[in-house]
Amino acid sequence: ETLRWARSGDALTLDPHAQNEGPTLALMHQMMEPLVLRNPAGELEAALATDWSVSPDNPDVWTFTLREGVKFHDGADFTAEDVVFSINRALTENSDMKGIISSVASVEATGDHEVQITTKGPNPLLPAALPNILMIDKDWAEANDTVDVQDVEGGEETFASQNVNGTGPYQLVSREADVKTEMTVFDGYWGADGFAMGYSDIVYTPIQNPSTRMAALFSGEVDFIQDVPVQDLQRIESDPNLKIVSSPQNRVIFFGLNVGDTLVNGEGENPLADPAVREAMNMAINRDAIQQVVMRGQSIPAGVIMPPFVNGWNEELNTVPEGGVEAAKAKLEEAGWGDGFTVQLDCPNDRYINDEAICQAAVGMMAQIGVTVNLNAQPKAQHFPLVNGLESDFYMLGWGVPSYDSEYIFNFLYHTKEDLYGTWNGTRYSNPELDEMIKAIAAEVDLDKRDAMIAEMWEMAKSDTVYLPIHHQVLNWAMKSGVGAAVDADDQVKVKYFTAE
Amino acid sequence: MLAYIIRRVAQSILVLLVTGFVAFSMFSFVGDPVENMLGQERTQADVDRLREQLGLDQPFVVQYGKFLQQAAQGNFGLSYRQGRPVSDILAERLPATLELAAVSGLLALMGGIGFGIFTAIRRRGVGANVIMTLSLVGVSLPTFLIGILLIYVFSVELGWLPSFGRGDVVEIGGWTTGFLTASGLKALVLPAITLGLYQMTLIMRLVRTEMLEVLRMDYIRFARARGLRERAINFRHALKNTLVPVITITGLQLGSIIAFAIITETVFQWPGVGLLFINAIQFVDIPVMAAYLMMISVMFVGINLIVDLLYFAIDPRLRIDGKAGGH
Amino acid sequence: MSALIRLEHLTRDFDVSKPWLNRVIERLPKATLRAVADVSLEVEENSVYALVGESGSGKSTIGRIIAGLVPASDGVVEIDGVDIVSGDAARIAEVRRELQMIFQDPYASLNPRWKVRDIIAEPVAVRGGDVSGLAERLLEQVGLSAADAGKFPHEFSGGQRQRICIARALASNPKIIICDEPTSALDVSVQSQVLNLMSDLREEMGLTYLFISHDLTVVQHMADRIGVLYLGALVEEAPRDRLFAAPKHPYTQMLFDAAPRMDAFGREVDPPKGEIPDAINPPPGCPYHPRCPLATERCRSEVPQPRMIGETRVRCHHAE
Amino acid sequence: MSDPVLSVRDLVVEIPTRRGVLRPVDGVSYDIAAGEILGVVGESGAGKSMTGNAVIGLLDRPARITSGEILLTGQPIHRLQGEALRRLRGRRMGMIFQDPLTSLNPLLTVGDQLTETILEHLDVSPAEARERAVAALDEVGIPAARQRIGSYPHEFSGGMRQRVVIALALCAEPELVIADEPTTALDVSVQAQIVALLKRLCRERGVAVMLVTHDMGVIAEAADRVAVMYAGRLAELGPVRDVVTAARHPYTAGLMASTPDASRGQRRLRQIPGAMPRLDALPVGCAFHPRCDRAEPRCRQTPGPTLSACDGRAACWFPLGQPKEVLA
Amino acid sequence: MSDHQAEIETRRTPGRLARAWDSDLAYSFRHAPVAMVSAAVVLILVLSALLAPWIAPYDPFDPGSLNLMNGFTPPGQPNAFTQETFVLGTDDQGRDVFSTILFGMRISLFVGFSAVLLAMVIGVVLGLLAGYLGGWVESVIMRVADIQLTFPAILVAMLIFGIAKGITPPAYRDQMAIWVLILAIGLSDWVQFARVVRGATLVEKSRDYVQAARLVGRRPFSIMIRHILPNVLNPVLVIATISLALAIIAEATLSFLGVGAPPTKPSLGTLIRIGQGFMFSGEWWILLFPALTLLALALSINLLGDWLRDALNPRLR
Ligand SMILES: Nc1ncnc2c1ncn2[C@@H]1O[C@H](COP(=O)(O)OP(=O)(O)OP(=O)(O)O)[C@@H](O)[C@H]1O
Ligand SMILES: Nc1ncnc2c1ncn2[C@@H]1O[C@H](COP(=O)(O)OP(=O)(O)OP(=O)(O)O)[C@@H](O)[C@H]1O
Ligand SMILES: [Mg+2]
Ligand SMILES: [Mg+2]
Repeated sequence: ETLRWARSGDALTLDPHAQNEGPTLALMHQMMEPLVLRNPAGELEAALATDWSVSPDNPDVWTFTLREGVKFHDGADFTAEDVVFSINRALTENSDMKGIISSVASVEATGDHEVQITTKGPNPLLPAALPNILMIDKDWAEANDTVDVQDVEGGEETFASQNVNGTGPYQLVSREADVKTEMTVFDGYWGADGFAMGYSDIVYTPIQNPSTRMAALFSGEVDFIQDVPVQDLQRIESDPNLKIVSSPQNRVIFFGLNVGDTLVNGEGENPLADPAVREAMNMAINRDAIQQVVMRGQSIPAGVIMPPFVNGWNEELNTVPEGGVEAAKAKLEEAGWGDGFTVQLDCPNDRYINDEAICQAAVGMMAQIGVTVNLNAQPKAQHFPLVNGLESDFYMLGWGVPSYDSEYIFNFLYHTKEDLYGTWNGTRYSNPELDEMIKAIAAEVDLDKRDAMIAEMWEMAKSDTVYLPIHHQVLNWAMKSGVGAAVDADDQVKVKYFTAE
Repeated sequence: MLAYIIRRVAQSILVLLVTGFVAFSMFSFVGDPVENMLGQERTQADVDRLREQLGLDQPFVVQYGKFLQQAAQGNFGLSYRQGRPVSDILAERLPATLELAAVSGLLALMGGIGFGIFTAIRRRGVGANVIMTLSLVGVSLPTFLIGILLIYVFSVELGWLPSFGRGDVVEIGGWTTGFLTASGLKALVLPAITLGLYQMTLIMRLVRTEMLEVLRMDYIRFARARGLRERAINFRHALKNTLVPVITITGLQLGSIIAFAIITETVFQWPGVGLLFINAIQFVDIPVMAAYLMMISVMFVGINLIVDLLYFAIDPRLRIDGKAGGH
Repeated sequence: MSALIRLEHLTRDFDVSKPWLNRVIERLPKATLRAVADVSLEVEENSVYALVGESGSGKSTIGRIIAGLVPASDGVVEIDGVDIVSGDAARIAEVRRELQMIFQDPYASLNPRWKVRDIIAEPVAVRGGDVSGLAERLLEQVGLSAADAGKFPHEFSGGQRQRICIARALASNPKIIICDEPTSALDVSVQSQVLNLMSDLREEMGLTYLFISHDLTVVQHMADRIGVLYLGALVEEAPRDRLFAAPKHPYTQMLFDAAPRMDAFGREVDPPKGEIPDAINPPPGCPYHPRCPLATERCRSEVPQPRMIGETRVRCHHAE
Repeated sequence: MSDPVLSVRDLVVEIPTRRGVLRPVDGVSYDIAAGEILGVVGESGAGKSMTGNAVIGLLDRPARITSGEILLTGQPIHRLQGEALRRLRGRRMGMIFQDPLTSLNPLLTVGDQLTETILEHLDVSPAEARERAVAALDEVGIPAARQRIGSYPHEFSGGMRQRVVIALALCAEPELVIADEPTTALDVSVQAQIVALLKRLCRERGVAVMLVTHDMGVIAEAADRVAVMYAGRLAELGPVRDVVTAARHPYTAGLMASTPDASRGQRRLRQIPGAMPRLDALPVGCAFHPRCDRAEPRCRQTPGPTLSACDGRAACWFPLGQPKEVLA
Repeated sequence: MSDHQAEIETRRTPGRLARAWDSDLAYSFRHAPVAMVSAAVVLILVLSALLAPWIAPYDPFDPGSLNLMNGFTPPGQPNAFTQETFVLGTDDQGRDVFSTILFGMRISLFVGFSAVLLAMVIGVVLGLLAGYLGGWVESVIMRVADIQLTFPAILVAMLIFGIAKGITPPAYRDQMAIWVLILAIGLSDWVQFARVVRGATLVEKSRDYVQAARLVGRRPFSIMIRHILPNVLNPVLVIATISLALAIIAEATLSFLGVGAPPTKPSLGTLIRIGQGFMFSGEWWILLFPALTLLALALSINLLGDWLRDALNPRLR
């Protein structure tokens, strides 16, 4: 049976180490596999490694036992040297995956089916970094001159960007970028019996325009779509042939505020530097209204910029500020900004679910407490440079945590912006104490102690209100009623778990 | 004639250079491709390194110079987004756009000329007025909305025609065609109508106006006075003269079909160069954008040239004087 | 009497070549059209000098050169003693004011979007003169009513429009009026009105006319002196009566013979041969020789120079 | 002699407009016999072309014939429509327009235009049609007709083009030709050639010709009889010599007199005051009375008489008996 | 002669208005029902757009006055949460669709008019210069026009939008969008004006009244403006009308491509773009009403333009 699958964008490449990007990885996960997989439930599951453990005498060394009898699509055996090759490839300069596994110092094959990974310091979370590091065949890569990850400036395209030789459940039949990718089941798949494997073939078509995508589902031209516009859920539900599967997504949406001394877009004192003002703005956001109207219930109001499954999460942190407009106004008055002020909100319009509409709603909510907000909604290619270039005072950002650990959030969003840390901190927020702790938890092997530190850090971070959390996105997949899909918090489709009726 | 072609080609090269220059000076405003090319976990150092590698830290004049140098050797670089040679991608996508443009162009031409003649000959008739008004409805709504409405009616509600894509295509020597399969033909219908409707209206109105002018000419009266049949007068005498001015504008219109294809392709997920361009803009895929703009220019210029040559073929007066028509 | 207008060896060439690249590739020479070829003439003050000739013979071009609308290629153009080709700019501007023009098509020579008042006053208004009441006065002078000043040209008939044109020409008090076929678009009954008006005005205001026409009877009626043009060249020039009584040039004779006459009922004569040749490639020698019954070998090779036969100046090898 | 080739009886053409119904042709009657040239003169807008167009059935809407009849060799044709009318046009009636440049389709060779006309009307093979086309061109005096047949109109000079137009009008051998100002756009020397050609063809073929012009000289030279039109009506109709030398209608007389003529030697021209009235502002009574120096109360009150009501020559209540008096 | 004069004078000289009413154009208008209906529709729409602040029950551009909870209220029915009722319903932000249409039409019309004005000014000026001066001026202008045509309108607009975003200070970006739209549409539209004006200028230039004006010493620019310009305006008017409809549609199309009016101050096009997302979800009114308004507006303008073209063309009367 064939699964006709559509979503808004196509994979950019088939080279597993060239792009760390959702749709790209989602497609490749059908054909290639990592050592450790995150299953639809969000748990780590053995994939190409059957077992892994940290060396009792050296916390820097991890040993992975590899699955035996695994074959690549071309028939070659999967061995330790492929793992060494793949991980080293992922660590090369042109690889986009090197950031995820930057803690890896070296990889060695210690047997045909065993590898040792040495980290730069103790890294209790190494396995959690591996689910997107996919394995390819060393000999195949060498034979096809595709040892290096593609370098766009280098001029030539690489073989790996168009071809796949993985160990995954499906193998590539044909691919036209942006048009159609066809896959068929791989006969020699090691897990053929262990997974549902409801479909023998997959036809993957990107359909950019949401209306067209929906039309394709309604008219029966596709079986399964991702990126379902929230407003269309109701109609899908009411259609007896269709159904929705949803789950909270590993992505939290929030606003960032410039807490520096001056505004980028505007003159005079920066009102946002005052925590009370930020607090007032946080109170002014009516998360319930956004949830009910803009998101049509397809979101979970957030009080902290951390998805619920992440290590460090607790319900209490997620409480949203009470008070509403009146309290917010009072607070603003108290802070000396009773007359309001003007600020620009930068917002993407093609990145998150209803991103523009949320920002628009926020403009209205801010207006109610006297803050005039100019909305600048634009494509992501123009939005994100503003955030990273510290050129925005008030911006929207969404954050997913592939490692499922708070460290990731602190690292990127709260640490003072430096070369390696605070990369996505567009707020100018700098808390030396917090920075210290961020570095400390990275090396902390005692998990209980580490969790305690994380809780403390969240306390500090939350009280400073640098970010205004909005909601956790809810993921919706729509499909024909016959499709048995297991929804995945990372929006990562793994067809091998699908059943077909 | 030869002189004329040489002059046109020289102009075309100038046009291309200017087009390229203008385009390049604009690219930096579309956004920063590097943001898209690196994942969430990248560091500032990665960003800087990539920008330098891509030459994006250079002033656009330098970037343009480099582009020209490479383009002169037929090398348009690699797409930032897909990591494949831009020329391959364009070659792969072009058949889809050209087939769509050809069908809608044909539709627009045949419909436009046919209805144009009809409305001109039956100027005061009810049928002509109905056609005129209906055709205006077609241009009074934005193309994307018409496309979406067509999808809604014919795919979702009636389920007659596919809502997206090209259907099955057959590859013949590097050219993929949807003309040879039933699903390919079916898939063509809605996009072609969407794309052709607007042009058809324009051509129809143009033909009508020109035809009405021509029907007033002395030689038409004289043809009547000689007792020629209405058909001979309308088609042999009037139509041919109507076509002379219609050709230029129609030529330009057909050129702009390729430009309008951007919207139609986006709506119908038609895998042509227009969709490619829109994706390229979103991703700030500069090599693709540059090559696309150049390609569009070349096509426009080419169409212009063909149109002008057609002029020579149709109008004997030009053949003799060799004077440039049109402009 | 002195010559108010004096032309000496006036020549005007129009460049009608194809664009440069075509010439290079098709190996064509530069093509020029000699619209006026070595024309010399003098117009006396307060006289009517008529230029006749068939279409394309260069009549209008001469008029426009004198009016300063077209520059001369070669030769001298003197108006009131001022050389308008190379003379002093201030003086040229001065004599220009003394010169006005009336055009052939009364429909095209009035701006349809302007009121008659503004049209008539324009020559004065442009130079910043006082225009109050001017248009009304002139309208009366040309036989229309002052109330017409507020109307637009389309409310008038052809003859009335031509009167408006005349009024405009008179506005700046000119000495010379160049009349380029002023009546050829009018019906006979209206033509006579306009011609009479012109004659009257000439007498009243002491005007000098350069009268361009292809209609021999009109010329005969109006002119004091007549020049006959053929392919840009002045082939014959004489006082009116002299010319009509004894045309010397075979072309002039042909024109007289071919002109339809009111008394020539059922006339059966052989019509003249041929048509005017292509002005871009005129025949060598005497331009008229291909059609001329008197043509000899000499005519084919040698351009005749003007000679005087009595009062008549003629460019023909054989005229006598 | 039987019926005249063309016989127009009390023809009225009307144009409904927003300012009422205009009558550009109002009660016109005349005959043309085979081999005869009838000259039609009059000022611009007098209704000359309208009459000609009515005869050949080419009135542009909204103009239409509202009464009167047109007989072609005795057969009424004014009620014919569509196909029947088309068969007559070109075959039995030909027409020549003023401007030879615009009368020919610039995109077709003259040969094409000739053969299509011949094939349309005569039952001949294409090859024969071509032969006839060559013969037609030859007859109108186009040198090297066989070679020129493939030429486009713009390759001919003005005079030659008018010859081609004449060949086109005559190639299906019609009995009647309406020539609407065939020489107005031409130079005198060429005009003389064209007039001579028309006369020759008329005589040789016995064609009836209606020659519309406003040049009295051309009429005098070419026409047998002349019809003078004024404001849609016939003012005078008679043999050309009589009308020119001894006009009976004051308008005709004025027209003749206002033509400059050196032989009369006057310094001032005789002029008819005013201009022809516009059709939407026709005066009550005789249309000419505001310009007429002989107008009597009767002229101001009663419309001018028709020709037949008078002596058949001048439509005037007080025709000039003694032409010398007027001209003096 | 005097009688004739009298005849002319007896026709009284009516006032300007009466004359306009009596003109051929007005007559043809009064006899074209389609034109009259279209004119009425345009008039009503334009007036209601102009008077939007007074007619509209809400101010949709004031974010502070919006209640998000009003979102998606169907036309004429009370909202489930707030119990408020809106004639044409509300959109996803809780804006009253009726008010938003009125205000949006203001923007669309403003963009349309200004863009056409811009195109007209550029096109007419360049067309006049090219036609009157000829020579290299003409060559350069017409080549620039060719280059302009090489860039399809949509691309021009997208690129201009990009640049403007890059160079306008962020504080002005909100208003900028409108001006960029105007600039983009205007710049891609001037060529047809230039071509037509150039053609008409060539014709007018050869008329004798231009010669007469030269003769009396008028400067070329003065001739172009005072003499030629008024005479080439007829075709310009026709093109302008049709361009106006096109510009309004173009604005909608651009906003579909994401380069249109900002969502906080939506134009008709932006409304349609937003509304088309709700086509399958049952909130049909968000798309339908703006789309109908746009259709009515553009269609009427087009029909008027069509009528005008025929009415102003004396050869077609
Ligand atoms: N601007 C120009 N460029 C090229 N040729 C020109 C130009 N103006 C006039 N000519 C040519 O010069 C010749 C003389 O023209 P001109 O207008 O003086 O003739 P004309 O005697 O006034 O003719 P007509 O009786 O038709 O008015 C013609 O062959 C004409 O084609
Ligand atoms: N469609 C129309 N509407 C109103 N009046 C018209 C129309 N067509 C022609 N006329 C008028 O009919 C009258 C007769 O025109 P016609 O063309 O027969 O004149 P003509 O004698 O041939 O003049 P010319 O010498 O200018 O050719 C004119 O006064 C003209 O204005
Ligand atoms: Mg002339
Ligand atoms: Mg006529």
